[in-house]
Amino acid sequence: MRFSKKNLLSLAGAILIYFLVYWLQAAGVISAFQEINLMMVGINIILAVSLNLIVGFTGQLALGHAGFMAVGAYVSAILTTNLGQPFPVAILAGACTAAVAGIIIGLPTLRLRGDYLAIATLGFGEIIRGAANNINYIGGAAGMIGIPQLTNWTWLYLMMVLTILVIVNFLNSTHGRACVAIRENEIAAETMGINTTYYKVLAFAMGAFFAGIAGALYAHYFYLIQPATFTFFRSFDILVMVVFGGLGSITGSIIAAAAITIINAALQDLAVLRMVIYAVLLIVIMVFRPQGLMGTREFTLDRWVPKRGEASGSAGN
Amino acid sequence: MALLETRDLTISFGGLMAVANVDLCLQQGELVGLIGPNGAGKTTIFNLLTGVYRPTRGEIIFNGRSLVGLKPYQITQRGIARTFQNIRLFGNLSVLDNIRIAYHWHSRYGILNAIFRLPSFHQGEAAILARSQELLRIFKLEPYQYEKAKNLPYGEQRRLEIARALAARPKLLLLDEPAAGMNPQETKELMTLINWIRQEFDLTILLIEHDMSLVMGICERIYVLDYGQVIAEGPPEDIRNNERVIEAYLGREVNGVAPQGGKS
Amino acid sequence: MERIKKIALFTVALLLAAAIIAGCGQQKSGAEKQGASGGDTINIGVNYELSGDVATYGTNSKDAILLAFEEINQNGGVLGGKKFNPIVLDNGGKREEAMSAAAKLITENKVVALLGPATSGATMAAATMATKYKVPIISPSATNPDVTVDPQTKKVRDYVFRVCFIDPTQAIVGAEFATKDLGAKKAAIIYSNSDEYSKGLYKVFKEEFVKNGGQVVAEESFNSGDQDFRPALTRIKDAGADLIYVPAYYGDVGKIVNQARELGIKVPMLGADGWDSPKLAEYAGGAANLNNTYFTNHYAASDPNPRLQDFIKAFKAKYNREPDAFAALAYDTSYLLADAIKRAGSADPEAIRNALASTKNFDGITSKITIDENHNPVKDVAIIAMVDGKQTLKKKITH
Amino acid sequence: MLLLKVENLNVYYGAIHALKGISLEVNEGEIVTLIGANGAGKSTTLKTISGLLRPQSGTITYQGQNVNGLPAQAIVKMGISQVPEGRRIFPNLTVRENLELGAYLRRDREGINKSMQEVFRRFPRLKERQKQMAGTLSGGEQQMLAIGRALMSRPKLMLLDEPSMGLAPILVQEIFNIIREINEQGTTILLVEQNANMALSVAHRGYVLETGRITLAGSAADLANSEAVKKAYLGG
Amino acid sequence: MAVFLQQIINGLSLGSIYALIALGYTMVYGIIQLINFAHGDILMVGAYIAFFGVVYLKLNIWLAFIISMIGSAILGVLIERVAYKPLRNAGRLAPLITAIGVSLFLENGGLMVLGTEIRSYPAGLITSAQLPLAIFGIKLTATTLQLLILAITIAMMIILQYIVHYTWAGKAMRAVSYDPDAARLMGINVDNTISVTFALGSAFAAVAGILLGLYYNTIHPLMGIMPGLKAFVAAVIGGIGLIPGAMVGGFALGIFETMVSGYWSSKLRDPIVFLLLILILLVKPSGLLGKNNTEKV
Repeated sequence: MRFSKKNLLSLAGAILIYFLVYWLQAAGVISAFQEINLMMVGINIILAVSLNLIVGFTGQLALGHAGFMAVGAYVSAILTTNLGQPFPVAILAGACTAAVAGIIIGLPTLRLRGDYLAIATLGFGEIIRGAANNINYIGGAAGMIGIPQLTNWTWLYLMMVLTILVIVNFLNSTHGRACVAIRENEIAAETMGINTTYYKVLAFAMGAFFAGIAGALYAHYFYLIQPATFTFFRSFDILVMVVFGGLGSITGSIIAAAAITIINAALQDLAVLRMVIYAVLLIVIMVFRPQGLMGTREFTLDRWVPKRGEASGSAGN
Repeated sequence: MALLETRDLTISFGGLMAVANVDLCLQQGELVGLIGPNGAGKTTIFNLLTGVYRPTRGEIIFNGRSLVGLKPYQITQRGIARTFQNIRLFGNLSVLDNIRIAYHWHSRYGILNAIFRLPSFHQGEAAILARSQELLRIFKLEPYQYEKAKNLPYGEQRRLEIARALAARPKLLLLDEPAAGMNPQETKELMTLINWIRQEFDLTILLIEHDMSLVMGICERIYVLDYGQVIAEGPPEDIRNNERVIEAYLGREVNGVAPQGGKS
Repeated sequence: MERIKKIALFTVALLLAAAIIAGCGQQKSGAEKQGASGGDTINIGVNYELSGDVATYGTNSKDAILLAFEEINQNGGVLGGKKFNPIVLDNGGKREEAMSAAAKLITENKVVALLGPATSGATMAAATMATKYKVPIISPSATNPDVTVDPQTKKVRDYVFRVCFIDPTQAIVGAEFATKDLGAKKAAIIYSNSDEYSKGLYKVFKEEFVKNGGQVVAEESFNSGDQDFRPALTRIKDAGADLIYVPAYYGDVGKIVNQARELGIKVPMLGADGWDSPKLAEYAGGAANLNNTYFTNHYAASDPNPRLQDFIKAFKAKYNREPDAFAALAYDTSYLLADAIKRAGSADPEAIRNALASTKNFDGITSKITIDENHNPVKDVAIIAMVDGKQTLKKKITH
Repeated sequence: MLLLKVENLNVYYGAIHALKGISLEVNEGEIVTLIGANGAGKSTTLKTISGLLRPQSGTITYQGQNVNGLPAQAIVKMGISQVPEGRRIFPNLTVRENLELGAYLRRDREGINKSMQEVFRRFPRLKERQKQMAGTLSGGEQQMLAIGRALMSRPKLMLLDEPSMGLAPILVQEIFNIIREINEQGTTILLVEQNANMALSVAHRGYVLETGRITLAGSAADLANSEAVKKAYLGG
Repeated sequence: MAVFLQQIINGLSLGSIYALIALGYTMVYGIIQLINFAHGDILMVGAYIAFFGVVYLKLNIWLAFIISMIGSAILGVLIERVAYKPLRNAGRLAPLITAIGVSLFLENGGLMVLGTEIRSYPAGLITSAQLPLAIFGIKLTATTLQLLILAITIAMMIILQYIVHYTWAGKAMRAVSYDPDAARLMGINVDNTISVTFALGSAFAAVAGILLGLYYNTIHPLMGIMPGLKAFVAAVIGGIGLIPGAMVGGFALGIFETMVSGYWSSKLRDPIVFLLLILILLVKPSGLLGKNNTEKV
């Protein structure tokens, strides 16, 4: 690896945040309530960033992200709870199974575009949920309970940083540019020698892989998973975070995922009113800022660190 | 040996023969024009050559190998690149990225290299960047390299599209109405450019165009298409005087260069 | 100009939203507002599904709890004048939110006990926090046996209680009633596949019914909230059942009964406490359709017990609608909690837990309640027959 | 007589200043042409006149009335009808339905029928194909349909945007003959054309646009003979 | 055989309602290419308007139909003006998100204002007698309500076909759906035409909502979610943007669903419906009646 000043600073920042939270937690400053929401923030960031890869960068409107999350959650939970496997193995297996599900969904639906793809992926999500509802081994509608609570700050942070790092590095390469080219003009991309099928499936597989990780983290923190946890409403929630943050902006997704999760938790005492407020805010913000908070821009350290000689006029910027 | 050869190339859409029994033959290094009335099947032929459509019947031989059944990206990788009648740039991306994307399939580093930022990633990216900027310099697009492609003036967009096609390093370049929407001055410059890249990149070019000044001016040979069939083939002089072509396409009053009106 | 127009439009939209909010604000009682847990108030956490698809259950439960605490406070509170301060949080029916609401109530609002949620899944999620912080949690309506007993270790969850039957109880009583009293030989079962409650009852009923010498001729399932049961009912009709067991909630039950009668199915139908709703006749398309139907329940609304009738009256007066089983159970739960605090003589969570665990013959509006070693209630099962839209007590069985 | 007067028109697309103070006049009975390079603002001028775009400043006066900023339907009602660039016919409607839509603002059944017959007389091929989906017509026929459709509103002023675009030379000739005919029968025409030769051959007067500004104006003959125009637009 | 025919009758009633909802989806999609996720919730509002009309204003049910259609039409237009119109040029996803927002607003606003309880129309609004039917000598049961639903649906479709093909408003709608700018040049007021489309679609949804309420005898603030989603699936199966497609898709989905529940298992119904959707899209990527519009190159 080569480290520029910028990279070093980011790395230092990332490590600093980790230890800061770790220390706060150890010192008991972070309450249980805050911890739960910290976990949800992390899980939602992973979900939003991974969905942004599919929707924002590759331009494939997918509404089945909760389905991938469910696959990751169930597979990892089976491994730890029923088969006694260690947590890292469970995470990896959950993520890989979800990626396979992503490929299975990606391959046949490639012929579909836009809204047809959206409804087909929504359908796939519901099929996964329907399947979980009908498999007694994983508890059917009652779901699985008694999953060991293995997710902690360290695992969450590690996985979150890994997700962001992998996706950002992917996007800032010729492979990421190939994805963005598909979004911009699929026919032109194909005649530029880009195997669009391959990259669309790859985007689905990668997005699903990380959604699977999020699912595994979720299952092993909230100790109980049910098919009802993974309805298309959750897919909508994730999509809202992505669009809200800005399609094609990773930092936008991160900020939006954190903001929406925290606001939602803060308004719990308003009962159903909070959902009304959420809905009104959603409409107002979209109408006045349809490109989302960040548009396609990224919040970078470039502002504070002098740029290297060449500008990286890359996909994400 | 011919670089590109089609035999009995035919495609029908729901019973309608859009292209029927077309035999084209392009020698290495030739510059050939494809003209004909609207709906004669010119763009359809391009779509057949680039794999967007699959022929109902017939054969496409490029460099000695059949192209039928290959996907567009595979055909590009075999060495055919094209531009589009309605410009298809990656509008929201920078000019530089438009070119870098076209270098994509030449890049040698894999996904894992990208994710883990291994040395081959940095080498690969550096090479792509250098080549892309070189190409932009050649096309005098360097000043725009960080502009969004859609913000470029029209003529520049056309040039960028040609540059992007060249970045795929083709042996055969297909240009679909490159002069559409250009004024005579711009068209003239375009002619010079086409001639120049042909030499510089050692290209064979097939182009569709309505602007007769361009077609007659630079093409060595011309195919005339009407109702999906080739009705004439030959050097510009022959085509200009071909009765059938005048009947179907050029019209009585015009002859040769851009049509002249009656009372000026 | 455009922008001004836009903003004006939005102001209108927001005003509309605000009007709605104001309209609903009236419903909020003073008790619902958050207050500091001072020396003379006892904070109680109320963690319910108030938005999302099971908001109906959560809202009815929450309303009954607020009513109960209001009454208790008006009657002088507990422990020499201490007043209850119920703090309501919405979990939207999501597991993670049920957990975070529980955490917030315990750590930030310093509640001494948690009430709710309505469904088993959410209750189990909230229960982890209760266990972690050693604060008792009582669900009025979570029927899954696993809620109070860990299925893997078979150990009782120390801080988790409930006041409803667990699923098997009603199904056993129901199966017995079906064979002995209704003389059924061939039963059909139609249950909700997306509902643990319904599936639990279905399994036990089937076992018991077969054990009692009956035969199950058709098993149909649906997803809660489904609209069209005609296909399944058509098949049941075809199978020639002489009894249909419908372990589901009243929203679905009404549609099932209505559509069954419409298809000309006249055999008796039997259900469980999920049927209990004053509106059942309405949903079932008229009182006549409900004749020849029965269900097991915690109580009979027609029970002359004055405290029950007072509750029904008070609930109607306050909320302008009839209470259902969720409300009745939640009401009992609130009083049970108050009783436990009285018996404990302190509002210390640990003391409350111990008092709850040793509850004997608590006199609730639904039944007398004794908490057994698994933290489940021992209480009467009432069998209700619907006669011209009226619930009539057919039989009472102590289980 | 002055029919249309455009004064000091400024139009922006977002941040791009597309028209920088354009002024032009069209007299009744004339064919006036706007020529210029791609992106010079020719189409933008037409779209602004027909109400598809709103100018930031400037005035458009039609028959002595300020029509600036009126919605498109009001402008059609006043007798200005545009044949848009790329024809923009409704491909999944029949030829007849397309023509009927051209008369959308008219409610006189009789009159509409009469206009329809006139269009059919002028374009017999459209009559043959009146029941066909417009999308199945050839490029030239589509252009005729677009012109016919615009005629259905009985316009006083017709705005034509690039009628020769993408057409074979033989059809270009035919279309321009039709334009001249329409004009001779009393419709004033404002014509935007890439093909400056053709445009100047039918027009009475012309304006040359360059990057949002008018740089030259004059009679068609003067412009055709101007050295600057020859060099830039006539390929001379 | 008796069971099969009985299931067909049941499926036709359900399919009618899906078709009515799908029509609104498809009209709105056709004209502004937006999946109007709030459509199912407009249906709910329509059902409640009729409920309040019948219960509190003691209106005749047919009058309640009309008032509900008008009320829902106004709501539909209002939603379009506030949440979609400002985003007409903002790409595909922003309006999709506001549609989700509007949907959440109506659902949760409904829970707040209307309460969480399930309500029913008063008994006897429409006398639903059992009709003994005999087809080829096989005895079946249908209710007058089922026949009424079918009749209303078919009548509404005929009305819609008439409006779309033979009125100026209908022609304007078609023109706008193909090319709004060209339509503008014909003198068509595009904003008004879009409003008319929303009004029509919402009025249809109101009818569907009331029929749902009558058929299942319950109404609830969240009643529109699943029928809305299913109807959207129906519209896609038929070919979204096509009015005949919505009808075909609605009926096909209604009968298919009933058959799956009737012959297999209702717990597998939803997954199988979505599986069917995907299979149909794979074979015919633009739906049963859709033309395969490969993008022009």
